[in-house]
Amino acid sequence: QTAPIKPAVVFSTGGKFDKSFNEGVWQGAERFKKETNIAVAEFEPSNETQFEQALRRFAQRGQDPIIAVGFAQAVALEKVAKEFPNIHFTLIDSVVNLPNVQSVVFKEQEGSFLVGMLAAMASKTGKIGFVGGMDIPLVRRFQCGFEQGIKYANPNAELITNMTGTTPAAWNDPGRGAELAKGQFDRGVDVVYAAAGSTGLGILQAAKDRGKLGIGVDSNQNHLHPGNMLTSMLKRVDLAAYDSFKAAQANQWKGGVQVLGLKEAGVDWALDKDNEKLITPEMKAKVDAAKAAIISGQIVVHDYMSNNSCKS
Amino acid sequence: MTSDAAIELRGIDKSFGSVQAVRGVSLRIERGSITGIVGENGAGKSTLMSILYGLYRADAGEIRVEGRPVEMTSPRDAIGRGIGMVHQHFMLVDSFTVLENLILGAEGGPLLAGGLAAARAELARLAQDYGLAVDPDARVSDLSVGEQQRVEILKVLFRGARILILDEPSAVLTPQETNRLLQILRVLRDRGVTVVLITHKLREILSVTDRVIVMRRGEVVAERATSKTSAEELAELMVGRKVRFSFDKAPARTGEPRLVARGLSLVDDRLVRVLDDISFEVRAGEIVGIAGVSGNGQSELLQVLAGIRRPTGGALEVCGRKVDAAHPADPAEMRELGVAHVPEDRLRQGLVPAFLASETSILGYQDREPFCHNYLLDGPAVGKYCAELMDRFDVRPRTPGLLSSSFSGGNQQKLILAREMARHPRLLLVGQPTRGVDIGAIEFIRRELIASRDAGCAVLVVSVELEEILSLADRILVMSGGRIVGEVAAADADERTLGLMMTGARAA
Amino acid sequence: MSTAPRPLPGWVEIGLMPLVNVALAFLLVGLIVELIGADPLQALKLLVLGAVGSSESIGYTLYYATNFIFTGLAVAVAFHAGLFNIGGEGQAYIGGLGCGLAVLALDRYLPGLLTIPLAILASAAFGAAWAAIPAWMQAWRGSHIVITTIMFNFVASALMVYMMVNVLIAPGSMTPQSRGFEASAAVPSMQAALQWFGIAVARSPLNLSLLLALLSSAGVWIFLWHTPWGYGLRTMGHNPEAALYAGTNLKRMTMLAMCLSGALAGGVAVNELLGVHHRLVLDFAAGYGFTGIAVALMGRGHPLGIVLAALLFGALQQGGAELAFEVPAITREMVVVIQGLVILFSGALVHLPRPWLQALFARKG
Amino acid sequence: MEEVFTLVVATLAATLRVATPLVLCAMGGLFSEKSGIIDVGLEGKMLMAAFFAAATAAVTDSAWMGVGAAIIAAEALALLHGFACITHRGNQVVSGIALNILAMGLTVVLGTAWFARGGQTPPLSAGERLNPIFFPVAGDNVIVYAALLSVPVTWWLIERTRFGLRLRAVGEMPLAVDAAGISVPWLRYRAVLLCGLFAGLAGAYLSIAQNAGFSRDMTAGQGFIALAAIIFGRWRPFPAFGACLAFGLLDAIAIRLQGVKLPGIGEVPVQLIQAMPYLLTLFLLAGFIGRTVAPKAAGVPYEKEH
Ligand SMILES: Nc1ncnc2c1ncn2[C@@H]1O[C@H](COP(=O)(O)OP(=O)(O)OP(=O)(O)O)[C@@H](O)[C@H]1O
Ligand SMILES: Nc1ncnc2c1ncn2[C@@H]1O[C@H](COP(=O)(O)OP(=O)(O)OP(=O)(O)O)[C@@H](O)[C@H]1O
Ligand SMILES: [Mg+2]
Ligand SMILES: [Mg+2]
Repeated sequence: QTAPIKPAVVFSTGGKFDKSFNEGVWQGAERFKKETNIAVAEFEPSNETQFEQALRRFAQRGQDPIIAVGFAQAVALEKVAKEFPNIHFTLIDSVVNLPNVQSVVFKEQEGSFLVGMLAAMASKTGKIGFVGGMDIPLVRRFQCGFEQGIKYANPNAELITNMTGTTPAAWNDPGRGAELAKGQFDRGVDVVYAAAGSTGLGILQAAKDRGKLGIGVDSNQNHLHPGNMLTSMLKRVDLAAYDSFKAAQANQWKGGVQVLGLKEAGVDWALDKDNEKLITPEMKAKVDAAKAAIISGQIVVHDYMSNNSCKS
Repeated sequence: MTSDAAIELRGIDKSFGSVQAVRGVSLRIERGSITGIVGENGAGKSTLMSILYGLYRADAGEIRVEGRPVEMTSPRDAIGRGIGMVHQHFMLVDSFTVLENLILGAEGGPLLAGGLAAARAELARLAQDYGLAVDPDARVSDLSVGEQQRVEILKVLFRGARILILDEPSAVLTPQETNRLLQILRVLRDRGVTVVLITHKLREILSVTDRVIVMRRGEVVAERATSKTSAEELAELMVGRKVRFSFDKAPARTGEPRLVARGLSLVDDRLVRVLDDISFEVRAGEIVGIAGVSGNGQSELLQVLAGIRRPTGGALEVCGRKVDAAHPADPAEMRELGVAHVPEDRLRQGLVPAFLASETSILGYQDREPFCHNYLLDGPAVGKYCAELMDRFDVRPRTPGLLSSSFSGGNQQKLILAREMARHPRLLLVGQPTRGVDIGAIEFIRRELIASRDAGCAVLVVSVELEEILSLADRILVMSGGRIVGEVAAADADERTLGLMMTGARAA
Repeated sequence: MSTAPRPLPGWVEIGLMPLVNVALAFLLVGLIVELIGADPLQALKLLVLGAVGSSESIGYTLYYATNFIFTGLAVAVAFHAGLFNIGGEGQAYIGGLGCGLAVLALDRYLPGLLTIPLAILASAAFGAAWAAIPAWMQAWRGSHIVITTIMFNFVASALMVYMMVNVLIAPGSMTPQSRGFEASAAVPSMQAALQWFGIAVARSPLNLSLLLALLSSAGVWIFLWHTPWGYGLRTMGHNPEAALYAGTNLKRMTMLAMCLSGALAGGVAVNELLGVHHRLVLDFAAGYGFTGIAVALMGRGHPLGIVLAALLFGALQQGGAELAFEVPAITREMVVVIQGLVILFSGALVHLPRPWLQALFARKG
Repeated sequence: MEEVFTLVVATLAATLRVATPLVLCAMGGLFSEKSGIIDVGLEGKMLMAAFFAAATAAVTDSAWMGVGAAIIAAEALALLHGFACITHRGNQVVSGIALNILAMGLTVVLGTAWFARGGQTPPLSAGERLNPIFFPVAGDNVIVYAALLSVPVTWWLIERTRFGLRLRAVGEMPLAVDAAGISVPWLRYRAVLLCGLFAGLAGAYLSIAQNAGFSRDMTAGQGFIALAAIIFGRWRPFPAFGACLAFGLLDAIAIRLQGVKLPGIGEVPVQLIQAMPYLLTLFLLAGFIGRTVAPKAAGVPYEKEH
């Protein structure tokens, strides 16, 4: 019989409904709640100083395990985890090397590679768009993987990249996202990959309004505009969160670093009834082959963050 | 009998906070007459008229207009009863044209086009009937003060007012403009308009009114038929003591030149040559007066002399220091040289309404001993200094801790004069020393200026009041069109010759 | 109808009225809390306890207040000169750039006793420089300072992101932040400082920057009301023509006022970077510049008032976070609503209770 | 050649799309500012309107109900602004900032309570949106035309009507208006309400025309840009309109410049391009616009004696 656990989540400043990885964690937590009937405490900080405060408050109350979402929490988590060596922390999207910390990072470049291939194969014009939120290394990792996938499938295809803004508002500006996407469509783009949080909603909507194809990110966004969503790049933060809670409940929680790529099913691309008409068997076959090659190590997708550059 | 009264006030009271501005005023103004109201600064004249016009609400009392009691809650009520007011500070929108100002509030319909056309016609008629010509399309900001005033009167007439209140209309007018105004008032009276005129100038009262009401400390203290009174009596009633109008001025004993101007000129932002080849000097121990119709460069001259604007040509020598376009001196430096300056426009330049009187009393001297040592201001010293100034110059109320804006105009003027004169300047520049100031204060201020002269200060007085120039100055320079067009010794001058020089030069 | 408005006694005007305003805001907040199904009294209790209930929460409250004091003073100094500086946000941000550059360049070579003062100076200098450009545009080109400072906020943000992502990012870092500062370059936390005197308090981000903020308040008070320059600055704010008449060089005074304002805004960087983050990070200015406007106006431009208003806003920020932490129904946006209402009632609707208070004290007096 | 032509047309269409909320806000702000009430709260009004437009459209399935709700929501904030600044003579900038913050919080609180999507409204279907009328690619919905129309209408109202005359007067010299027997507060309330009307339309445009739903903070500073446009246009409708178009155009060009290698310069940093509209504004303000003259009484509460 396992002891009842008291799990908690501290989201990043984007908030739990960011249509991105916070929301993924939230979904994982919701699933855990539903299945186990165990309450999950949660907190949405409104500025970065509240990270440490929230983590410590949860730890003091004996919440365990505690999931911290987002790379920005790494510094705060390191401090608090040292203070509470008996509490288990899970950090998503960054690494802290402590025995009581489980660090979960994703190989977004691998998932992006696959959707890049799909984009290149689906594009009739050979022009493909990418719209990011703020210009930060994480977003460039998506962009870099995407670009490699495109070139892999069609060396002649062209990628047009836009970033939304220079403040955190860039993650929440669907209007500007839509404009950026339309600007790309005007230049001949017919598939656009949105890696910009809530801004993505505007991008995908613009694709729908113009009859182009959109690619969602993080969670499966295919349902947003069936017929106009080529696919979504899945980043299974929901699984990471869910697994962490489940492991704790089963007393099997382990510290250390987990790097989740295609092999670990941490990232993937979405195929469901909403986009099955857009994916030809030929496309699917090629992507599946590439996926296998990546898993087997035949194809190595370069990680932007390994050298802060898209060239290996 | 009552039907002859255009306005009747009964027992009007009004306080601002702890100040009782008007107490128990009852008066009657006959229809078709010109009634003058005189009184010291702060006597409550403006307040009383603002109550009549609905801008302020009386704390107690009754107002009757043409026999009927009325409740004045806003100017709308007053306008509706045929009352119009020309305020001490003009109520004109600077950026509007004359026509737009005229129809504001009486547009005659939701669209402007019709109203503007009708107003243009009406303006032409008024111009004919009353001799009040103004260019209907001129922007108000481009008009002279006299013209602006005419617009104010036209506004009132345009609304068909039967009762016209004017609050110190001549304070900013030249003598010529004032004469025009008085002429207009007579015409209005002859056409049945009731006129109430507030002024500090007894000459105007005596020349145009039918009756005079004297106020002191918020009360009506006397009422006279104009024909049965005199300037001396009115002055005494206002101030509560005898006022002397002429000074026994000793002849000037002049010393070395303190201010020498050589070919001074100034071209302003709009490339107008506002000062043109001005040369003169002022010596220690004399008062030089500058006469002229306002707007002929006197203001700019004062600003150049005080260091506020730098000359574009020519040179100055101020207490031995040479100043020209290449070697300008700012006002702080001028003060350092011993130049004191009483600006023409006290509200805009001379004081900071939101400052305490004590703070205002060191404006321009804030970095001097004894107010400032080791780069720190000494608050108590400033307060003490201000109290001394107030004592010496009879500034009322004698409260250094009061906001500058709470003082009446005359008392503000006295405070500024006190500040500038107290530090024994070597050169004193004074613009319009007694504008808007009551008779008692005028007497006092002129006496002080002469005392400073006798103490060896060089004094330059700019005034549009010829009478003031004549009574103060030892030498008089006449300015016109940015030039000095003549110089006379005070002994040889009179209003007529000066007036001729001012206008004759203009015509040339 | 015709009762004369009696001026209120000083303590009512300065002391009671702001309290009434805050109380009114909370009344409305209570209503909203009730509407979303939480217990308003319980929420109020949590809010107050969250803000001042323990030495940790007091620490957080004071830490937030430190930022608000800096930005409130920044806005007030410019305001006294008749300049509406909306750019505190950007000035704080660029102040942080200066701070970061100084520490990154020096911390490995100089002792903390030298690095820290130099970094503080760099924060102030960069903040001042960022304010100097709009000031110059206002003084010499007549460009509307409200607009230019708003624009400079955006430009500051772009500049910082560029610097962080392309230049200052720590090698191998996944996130746009610089390498950590050496421990010697940290402004000691209040916990550590009090420890020197044997006083134990809970840890919090509160650090000795609070003292700098209080010193700055005193400095601003002395400067504005007790020096000839402050006198000239206030003269310009009330009546530029009179300032000109008095010999103040308006252009230079505009520069002085804005640079001082920007330098004060730079204080946020000291508190955040030297005091808390110990590295250069993005977005540490987090809206403090904007709230500073409300703080300055609520404090009526007076340093003492600003310190009090900053405490109120700090308490709201901290108590609000605790409230959101404790009550699931109350989200962080609810806290934003509370802040909005407090600013509305104690900033824009300050005169609302005046007639009632006047009636009350007229009857008594 | 044809490609260049389509690109130019597309850029112009984008300009208009981006400028539409700016133009509406600028015209609304113009009324308010002309009357002497500074409106920093355009942003908040727009946000609130955007939220209520999308929420109402989602619930009622009617875009027009959404527009109505947007206007009512913006007017409510406008009235609050008026209550604080006109009736209670509060500080106009603080009131504006407070309303912005209030709107930022309240939209998410209400949105979460009603739709449980973290402040977002459900995505709107085509039937619940205002759709393009003639050119689907350009996105020329009815509010775009309303924005274009609003400029001459504003100009006409301000320059050619009694209301406009009084409005201009009250912003320059409220005392003169009062002395002319006209109620200063009523005049200003009407100006503020007009401002609410325009801001409401702008908000509706954001959430149910340009986008298909509300998301938090979706105004992203556009209210402030509109404010800049007013000042840029020196408080005149046509020049302000020009400024809005210029902002739109700059934005449209900036979007297209991202990642492009310019001859001789190489690739310009994204951040520089993103800051370009602001930098250019600053450059123009410093270089060409010169001294700006606001309505004299703007920001000063009108205090009438008793
Ligand atoms: N708005 C106000 N607030 C406070 N006190 C005022 C106000 N207006 C006038 N007072 C005070 O009321 C008294 C009467 O002022 P009022 O302006 O009526 O005088 P006045 O006779 O017109 O003087 P002057 O000749 O200087 O124009 C003065 O003591 C003045 O300080
Ligand atoms: N972008 C523009 N497009 C068309 N007309 C314009 C434009 N900008 C200005 N105008 C012209 O300006 C006039 C409206 O401008 P506005 O009302 O702001 O100034 P104005 O009437 O010229 O100025 P004022 O009346 O203050 O001297 C219109 O008559 C119009 O012809
Ligand atoms: Mg008077
Ligand atoms: Mg909560």
